[in-house]
Amino acid sequence: MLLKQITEAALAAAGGPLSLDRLLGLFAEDERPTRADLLEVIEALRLDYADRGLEIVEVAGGYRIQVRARVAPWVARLWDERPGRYSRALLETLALIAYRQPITRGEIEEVRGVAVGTQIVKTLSEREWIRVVGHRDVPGRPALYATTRKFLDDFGLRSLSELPTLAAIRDLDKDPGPIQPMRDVLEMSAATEDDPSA
Amino acid sequence: MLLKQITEAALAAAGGPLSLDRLLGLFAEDERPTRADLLEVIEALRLDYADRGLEIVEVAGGYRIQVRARVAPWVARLWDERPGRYSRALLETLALIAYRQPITRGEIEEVRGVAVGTQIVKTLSEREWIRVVGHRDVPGRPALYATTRKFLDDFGLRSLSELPTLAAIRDLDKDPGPIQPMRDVLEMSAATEDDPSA
Amino acid sequence: MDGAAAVSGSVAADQQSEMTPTPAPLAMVRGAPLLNLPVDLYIPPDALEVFLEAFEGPLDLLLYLIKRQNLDILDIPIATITAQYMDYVDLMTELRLELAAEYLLMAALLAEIKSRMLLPAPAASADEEADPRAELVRRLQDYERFKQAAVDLDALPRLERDVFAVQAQAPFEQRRREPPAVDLRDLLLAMREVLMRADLFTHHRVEREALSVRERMSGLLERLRHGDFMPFTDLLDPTEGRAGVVVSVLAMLELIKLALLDLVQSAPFAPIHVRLRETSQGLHEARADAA
Repeated sequence: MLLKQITEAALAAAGGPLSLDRLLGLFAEDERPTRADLLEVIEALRLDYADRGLEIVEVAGGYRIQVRARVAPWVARLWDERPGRYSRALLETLALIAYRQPITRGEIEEVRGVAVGTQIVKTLSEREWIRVVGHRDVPGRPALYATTRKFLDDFGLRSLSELPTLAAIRDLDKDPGPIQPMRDVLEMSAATEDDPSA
Repeated sequence: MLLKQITEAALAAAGGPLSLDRLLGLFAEDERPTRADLLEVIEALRLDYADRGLEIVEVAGGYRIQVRARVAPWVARLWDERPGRYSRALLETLALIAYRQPITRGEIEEVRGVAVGTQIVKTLSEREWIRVVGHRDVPGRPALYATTRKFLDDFGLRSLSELPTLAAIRDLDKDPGPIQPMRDVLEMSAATEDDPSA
Repeated sequence: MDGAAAVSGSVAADQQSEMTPTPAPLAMVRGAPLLNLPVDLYIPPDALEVFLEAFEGPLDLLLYLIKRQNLDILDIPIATITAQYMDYVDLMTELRLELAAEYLLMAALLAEIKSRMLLPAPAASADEEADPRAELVRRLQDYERFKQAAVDLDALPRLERDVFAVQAQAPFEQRRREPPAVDLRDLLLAMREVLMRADLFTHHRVEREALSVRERMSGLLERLRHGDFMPFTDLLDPTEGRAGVVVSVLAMLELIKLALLDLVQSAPFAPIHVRLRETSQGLHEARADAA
């Protein structure tokens, strides 16, 4: 009979604890084991698992298979290793601050065409890549953002003038190649306003 | 050494296939096993699993522990909702993308003789089975679609070369001779190699 | 002969069954076998509606007609198939089923092939490619193999339908969260994204302002009404951006095509000048033309 195999597979695939009733519910009436049979099978499985990296434990919701504490430190690295990624919205915001600084949040939103979340500004500030350098003298006195020294360090730039020209960016494609650095940061604003190369 | 326990626990907890590299990454440098050791351990686990409700399989994304087909019908009852069936139109579109990638929507329509609904492309993209890998350099720059590694994983394939063989085309001017496998399947491998997904 | 007779041991039983043959299903409609599809088109309309929805297009319908009659795809009796196909198309129309244009296109193609088949074959031509059916046969076969590939694909064990991945409870130790790494290229690609989208926005605004070529043509005619030469560049307004300039140039090209403008350049790379063509038949008519 497949009782043991079914029980193990169900516990392993459920993604959460399974009660005895739910396990019993997997079987058609004429093949359904008794509770005693099922408990016996779970006990047998528990013994099978004694030397393994997994264990079967009873929790409030029923039985579940979980990673044994002994190996947890290694397994936990599965999630450490997965490098998070910043959202496109965050990168675009950072890029606009880098190229158009000092810039207000409203101006960023105007170019991006969508609102810039508070969280993005907060994350960028916490990472110490941007900071407030002043306030625009208009109603509401919005903060003006600029990039920091740490931004340059983290991106391997000696100065903002090493950022590529916007024209060069437009020609970027996926394969990494040499990027032509900007000669002069001042040229940037002109290039953005009315880029003739586009 | 806990190598076997860690490997099993990691495969069980990952919730998806794990590559050898990802498994090796769980170990600090001074304790890291060789690839050969790791492969040996996986093989040993595979044997351990022989009589159980679970099995270790290799798919495109690496190794995965899954419910054995023999007991899957019972385990499937854990979920009330049966996964919906896909329409023929969707499956034919997916088949064309799988066998003829990279391919444009227009090219799919040419073979199928009817328009491909936007919803189909959307569903396949949301399922992460297909993705845009570029644009054909013709007027309108139509998107080129290809299948993803998740497509292979979800269909239990290690590579596109494991897809069922396409039927051959018989020529009008030749006697219907022995059926020869088409080149299509062989040509595809190049398209998958550089899959940067996940 | 009947294949079953050769396999079966009981001849009597087979003859019995030949008297009342069980029809093989003609097609599967939503999982149920469709047994009766009269060749003479006597079909209960409701059934037909369901039936027709099961087709994935004209190629699918044609394949069905061919398979149903056990015809060799390499030797389609084109006249017969065309007639049958047209009957179905007529029925679809009659039932007011939404008939995709593709079906009509195929009808036209079939008719064309049929008429070409009627032409006498060129004498002593061994050119098989000349078979008017060749292209259609190729398309039918190509479609057929992907139709099959779709079935095969669907038959593969699929995650979450047939295959269930194990998901053991993970250790809920504090997971270290390294801040994501970003390199300069990511940043630049993001900037490129912004720029490209900004281009799109500009384009949108242009559309909303209805910077149509027609309108611009009128404007240009207005400005050139005095009949004198004007420098080409004076007619372009850089403040309108790329889209505005493009519209102006398109408008000029359109006017030149309509023989309303003259373009003059005295030497290579010299400034280009534009003026109304003197021989044009008067502004009034010209505008009517352009509109």
